[in-house]
Amino acid sequence: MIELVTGPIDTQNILAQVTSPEAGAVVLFLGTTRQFTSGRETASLDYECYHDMALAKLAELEAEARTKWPIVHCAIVHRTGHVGLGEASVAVAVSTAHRSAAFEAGQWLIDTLKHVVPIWKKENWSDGTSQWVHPGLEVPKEIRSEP
Amino acid sequence: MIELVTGPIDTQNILAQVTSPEAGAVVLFLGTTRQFTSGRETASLDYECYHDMALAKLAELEAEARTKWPIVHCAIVHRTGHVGLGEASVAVAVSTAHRSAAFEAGQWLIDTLKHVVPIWKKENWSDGTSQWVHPGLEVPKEIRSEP
Amino acid sequence: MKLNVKLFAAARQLAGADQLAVDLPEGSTVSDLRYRLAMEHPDLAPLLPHVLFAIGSEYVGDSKPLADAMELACIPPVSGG
Amino acid sequence: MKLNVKLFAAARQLAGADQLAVDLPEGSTVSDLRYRLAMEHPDLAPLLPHVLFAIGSEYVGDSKPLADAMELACIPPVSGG
Repeated sequence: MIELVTGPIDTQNILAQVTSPEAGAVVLFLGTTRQFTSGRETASLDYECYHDMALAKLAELEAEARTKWPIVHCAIVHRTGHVGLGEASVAVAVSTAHRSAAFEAGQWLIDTLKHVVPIWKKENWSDGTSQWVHPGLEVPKEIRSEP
Repeated sequence: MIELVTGPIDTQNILAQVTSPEAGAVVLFLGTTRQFTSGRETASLDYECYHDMALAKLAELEAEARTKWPIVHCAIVHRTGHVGLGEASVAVAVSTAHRSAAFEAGQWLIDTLKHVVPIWKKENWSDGTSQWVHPGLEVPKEIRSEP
Repeated sequence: MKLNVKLFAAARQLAGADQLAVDLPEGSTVSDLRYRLAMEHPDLAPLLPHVLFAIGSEYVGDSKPLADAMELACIPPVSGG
Repeated sequence: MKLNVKLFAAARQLAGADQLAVDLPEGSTVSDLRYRLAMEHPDLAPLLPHVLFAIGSEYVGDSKPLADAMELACIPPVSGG
């Protein structure tokens, strides 16, 4: 199950999708909005994606993970748009026969997702400024929130 | 949150308990009942525990994990009694600021739980026989289900 | 001195009881308890080399001295999870 | 030949547009596109050395030949998750 959603991520549905009598282990990872980063306060996040390519890359990630680990079911759901404090922006869930593969595959999926899937995060800081996050790059300048 | 429960594990409540604006990552592990083990078919499981000691050991696990990783919230819930195919017998959830600690702590908690917490699993095989599972031990004999 | 030993899982099933009363001489240890249980309950004997004992919520070693009226638990290899 | 380049995140914000039309000579490559964008859109210039380009759903290298009417996407370093 690969999805881009604009509202809250339905973790119950995700767990139901991956749970199976073929699997003895389920690992679910949620990435949630943290309030403080190096002492600076976040008010919320906004995510933007290149929709069709993001879906294609997520499907490639699942396919590649299935060549590395004996995955029973896999679900990757990313939220776009506005995400409040403490809310999940991404969910990765994997079920496998044995638990070590589920942990490894889950971690590989989220690590790789963060490097290759065309999705971008904008930090809306509590001081009213906003900033697109482009890892490895000095973001050109701080700018007021876009309208 | 440390609990021994006799009915289905409430994963939504567990996720709600561990999610926090202080955390950027949540890892939930579920151990679920697998239908086939080395080609042999399981119909269901029964879990038995030494209740007070199991709770004490689970609390010790959480305390030890908190010395190893900067855990924001931790939940460990084990189900006892009868557990059907595909259902979860155990849930371990951890939230941390960054994801690698959540994966490591989650895996350590379930690995260690399986070695030290006085809980036992009985396989109810599809052929009608039952067998307590005692790792590293030839189980004395196969016996019909207890009444 | 009189002790009570709780049994679980295969130990309970093999003994046909969820606890056993054991009478041991003063100064006995967990090691003596293990030996006495094997003598008095031959069905349990194959399991006993592999079990741990606990007092309260703590595992105790074979050299642990026992005292009258103690409650122990016989913990066969665990399989939770 | 005429190309269309979709922009995202800081690239979109710096350019003030979510896509740009670019006119390049026949035989141009992604490298030429990167250079032309920097010339025509100075606000984007600091970002361009760090972006990838994609055609369809595939990242393409700087030597990739371009063709008339292609749709490309300019992909600044991603930050999903």
